[in-house]
Amino acid sequence: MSPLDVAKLRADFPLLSRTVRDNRPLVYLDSGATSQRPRQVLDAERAFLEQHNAAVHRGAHQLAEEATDAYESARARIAAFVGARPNEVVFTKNATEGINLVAYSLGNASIGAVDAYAAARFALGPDDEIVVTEMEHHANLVPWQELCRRTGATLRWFGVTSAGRLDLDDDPISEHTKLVAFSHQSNVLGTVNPVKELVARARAVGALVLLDACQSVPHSPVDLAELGVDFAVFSGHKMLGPSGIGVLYGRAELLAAMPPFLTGGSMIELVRMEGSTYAPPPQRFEAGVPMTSQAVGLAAAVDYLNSIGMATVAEHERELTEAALVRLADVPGVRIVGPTELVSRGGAVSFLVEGVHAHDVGQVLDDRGVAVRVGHHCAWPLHRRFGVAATVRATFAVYNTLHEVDALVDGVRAAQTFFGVG
Amino acid sequence: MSPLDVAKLRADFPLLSRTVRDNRPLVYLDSGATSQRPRQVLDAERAFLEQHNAAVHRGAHQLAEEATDAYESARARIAAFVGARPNEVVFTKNATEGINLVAYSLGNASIGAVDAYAAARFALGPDDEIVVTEMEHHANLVPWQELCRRTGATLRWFGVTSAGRLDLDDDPISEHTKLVAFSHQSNVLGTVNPVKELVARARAVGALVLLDACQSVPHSPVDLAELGVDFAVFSGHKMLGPSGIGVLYGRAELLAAMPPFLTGGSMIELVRMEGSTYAPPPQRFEAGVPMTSQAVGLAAAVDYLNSIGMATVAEHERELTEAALVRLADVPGVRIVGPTELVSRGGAVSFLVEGVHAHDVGQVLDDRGVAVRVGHHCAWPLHRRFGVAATVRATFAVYNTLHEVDALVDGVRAAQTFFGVG
Amino acid sequence: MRLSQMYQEIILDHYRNPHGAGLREPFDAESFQINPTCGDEVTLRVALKRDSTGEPVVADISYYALGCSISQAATSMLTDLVVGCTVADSMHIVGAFKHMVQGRGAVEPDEDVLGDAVAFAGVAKYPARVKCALLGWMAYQDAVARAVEAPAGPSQNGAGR
Amino acid sequence: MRLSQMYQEIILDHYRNPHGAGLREPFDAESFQINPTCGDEVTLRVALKRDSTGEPVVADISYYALGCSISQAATSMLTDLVVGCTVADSMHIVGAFKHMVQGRGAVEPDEDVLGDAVAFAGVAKYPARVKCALLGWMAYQDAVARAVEAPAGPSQNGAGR
Ligand SMILES: Cc1ncc(COP(=O)(O)O)c(C=O)c1O
Ligand SMILES: Cc1ncc(COP(=O)(O)O)c(C=O)c1O
Repeated sequence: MSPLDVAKLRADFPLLSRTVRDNRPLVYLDSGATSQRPRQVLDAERAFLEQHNAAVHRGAHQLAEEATDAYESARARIAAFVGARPNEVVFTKNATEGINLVAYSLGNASIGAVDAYAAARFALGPDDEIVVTEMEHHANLVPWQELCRRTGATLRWFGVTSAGRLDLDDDPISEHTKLVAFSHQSNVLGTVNPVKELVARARAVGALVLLDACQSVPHSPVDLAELGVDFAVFSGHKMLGPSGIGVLYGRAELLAAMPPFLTGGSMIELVRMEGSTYAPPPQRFEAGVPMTSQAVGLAAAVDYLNSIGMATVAEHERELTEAALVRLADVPGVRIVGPTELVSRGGAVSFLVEGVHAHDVGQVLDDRGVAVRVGHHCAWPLHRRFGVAATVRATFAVYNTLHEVDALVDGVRAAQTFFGVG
Repeated sequence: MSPLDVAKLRADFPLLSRTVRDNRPLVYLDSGATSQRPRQVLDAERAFLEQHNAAVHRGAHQLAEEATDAYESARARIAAFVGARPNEVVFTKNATEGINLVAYSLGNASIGAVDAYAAARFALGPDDEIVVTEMEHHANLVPWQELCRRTGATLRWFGVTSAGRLDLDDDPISEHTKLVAFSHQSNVLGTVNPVKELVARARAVGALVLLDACQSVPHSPVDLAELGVDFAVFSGHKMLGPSGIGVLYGRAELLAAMPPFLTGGSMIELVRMEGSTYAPPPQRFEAGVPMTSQAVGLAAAVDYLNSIGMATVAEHERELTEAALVRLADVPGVRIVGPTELVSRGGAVSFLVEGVHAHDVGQVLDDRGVAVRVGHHCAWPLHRRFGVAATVRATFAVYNTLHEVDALVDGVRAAQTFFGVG
Repeated sequence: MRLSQMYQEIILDHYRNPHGAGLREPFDAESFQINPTCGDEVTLRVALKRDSTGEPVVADISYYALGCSISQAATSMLTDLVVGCTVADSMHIVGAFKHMVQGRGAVEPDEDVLGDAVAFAGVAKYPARVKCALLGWMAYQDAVARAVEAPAGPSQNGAGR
Repeated sequence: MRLSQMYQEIILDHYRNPHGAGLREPFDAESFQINPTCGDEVTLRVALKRDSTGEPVVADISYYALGCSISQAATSMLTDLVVGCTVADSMHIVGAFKHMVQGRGAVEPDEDVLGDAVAFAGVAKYPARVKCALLGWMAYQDAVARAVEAPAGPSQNGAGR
């Protein structure tokens, strides 16, 4: 094992010590859907609420100053965590909102009398194309379908090979491409996509790049500036932080040129009944009273991850993933959907059990206290690509143990026995 | 005083016992911007996170079931609090998002190949008009300006009389009006607008009605079904609940017909690379992992308010407002901006101090531990209407006392003395 | 073991040997239903006839289903229960089945109405599986509604507008 | 009392009798700045000339301001400090002023550069008032930039695109 005292670390997570279903210890292997929070995060949020809570960027009294400081300090720490500058970090309610923000901002540049510069730079029309991949989470697919519907642009996509990799040979990127949006790590296959290669191809045709980093930022060191993407999104609740907060990263120069998305208080410069002008980013994209305590909680999560070290996190999860792949491969009738070797691969392990539907496998696992996800994991086209409706998915976080991997594998065998296919 | 043991109740709010600026007891009169939370709300959220946290509506394991139950139970309790049915409540990140949701949904019905029914019902074009008022918060103004910009529709508005009431005689509602959006209670003037009268006028021309209930739901009993509005919004953080959560109420039949706004996971029915179909409301409007623990916290806030009784809350705040209006009127040089009598009036008390800028008044108050808001309070056109850039605003919540009203009035006198205008 | 409460032997039997599976002609209406969380789907056809009093009666149910043991077995059991019933009686059975599986385990099922389908009472304790149990039943309800309104023609659940 | 640290007598003096107030002609550039949180605004004009060595020098600053004591006094003091300076020197003063008021009270102000404007050191401890102190100074910086780029013509802060 890595130089990580997992037992000690688990003591920080109150939920992990609970039992489920007739007193079975919980084996939580669903962190890819949402992670659990250490008490450090819960405490940080509570301390803020008991001592400094106020509306940020609006008040002139001491509490408002303190709340604003806490909020902006959180922004700075979260930005640093992913190699960004504070003014490149916009807080959203989740990653999904971040992607929609970009999609609607481009859409807004395409309709009505916005300023000519934004229109020239961002407007989409029937000649334009957006490129995604067949392995995207719905969050990074449906907003682009909808943007295409609104602007007349066309959606194209990279296919996925049977090994669970992007088919880079059949490349839909062309001079028509305005934006390339793809996940850093697939939430189903575990595949880590070749960001720099895709950025290079997008750059060659002048297209923007949006990276869905929901499944990478919580699990490995990520430097967005170094990756060279234009936009990236990730969610607090998947990285030991609160729900209700996500991050949109955008290169400063782009955010500065983009029209707003949500409008209202705190994002304005000047408001008249006849029309309004807008504040510089990141405020321009944060309308209304924001998720203040959640930003504080997310910054505490980042501090917590930093105190472990993201390289250590990644190494620990690599060991868990390797164990899961190896031990599941030993079970006859189990088929991994996604890469089976550890090259460019993170810790989402999805699989099928011959003769037992994923829902039924999940039910047997749940009965034994093992929490996994079953279904299409918000990646329905990817499942269709593999000819299945549903898979079983185990996902890991820094608090999981090899013992829990064993519990998973034992549970899968038990499901086979129960359904008489073992 | 009302039959409310305020001292006992204040003990529930940890933040209220802190001191500011050289050990002065905090006098928090900025609840109109954001309220403080009782420990019951903090505890409910923490208990959820320590025991039941999981991604809702996605998992089949026990935690996911419990989390989904907690989330949907929260929805039901919050819906009941405002006279709505659970499927009429959509969770948003704040009230601002709720208004934008409606604006963008109407906008989406206006562009591209949406289904014909939604287009016929909701689409806006150059012949159409949206009506707001001059007293709106930017959150209920700028989204409509932007929607008009995108669709070619025209924005019209009710003016405000010098007494701080809507000028109902100069009525911009006509057969062109598609939507009338207005605040239940002004966050600056305290004015409570005549909802039923405005609903009747809107109905007469077949227009939809959106009510900005941000400043009413936290302070008095509100039954949205009985008011007869089509949409309403309010924010958790203004009603003793968490930040990062707001509510959009929409009549079931309307939500069912409206196109989606944010798209992604959990709001879909069927996803193919070529296009997607959408789930019924409220899921259709809740893309991505939602603000789960925040919904639980908001429901706890609703339970807390119910345990006091909203009529008691309203009566208590009425007494505070009356005291503030009477005692401030006694101070020469103070001018209330807004109604001075208590008829159709809630507890936002904004005022000017002759010869002292609002920022400077606020600074003196802050120095004495009294936290008020200074500026335009996100209602810049309203301030322009009254010919001022900034006012001082005191707002009350159920935990405020008459003693705190005195601290405010004393502070105002001190500001006059300090700046030599007393 | 709690599992055996849910997966009663009769459920596993229907799963392994679904009754009335396959898509047949003629039919009066068809419904396609999906479970958006797991991607399971069913296409179900209903053929009606009139009995001697002129009342509509279920002549046949045929279906093609992709799904877990619960959804497959529930659809299979549906056909056993409602084929041959009057449409009105079948709706009563559907109502009782919905009431039971949505009842959170608090509803005492009526074996006279539900017959073998009382075996699904255990599913009621697993909210995430309730949709599985109902998939075929909702398709049936939808198809009958269509057959009664305007005979023939396929359809899909209409939430997607 | 902390208040008197912020509102030093000299600040109140400038507030009551602002130096150089009013809008005058001729001018080389104008800037309109607002404080979006409180709605305060300033319109500020700058007129430049050349000194004997050909260097640009600030000939006049004129302004119309709506705002609190801090913003009014800061603008007034600005005119005292920079009128007559070379543009280059004035930029040095602006830099030092910004550094001081944004310094959270941790920056020791240089009285040689800032003169009476060191009185604003107390504002640095009130982050919400920093924008007030800077309003006129940002307008000056913007106007000078415009005057140097392309003389004459009003402007507004450009964030609103
Ligand atoms: C009347 C009114 N409407 C809308 C809002 C916006 O609420 P939020 O910032 O929570 O979205 C507020 C509060 O700021 C308000 O007072
Ligand atoms: C790859 C990927 N993208 C996007 C999302 C959406 O994140 P959220 O639901 O927090 O918006 C998820 C998680 O659900 C994800 O795994």
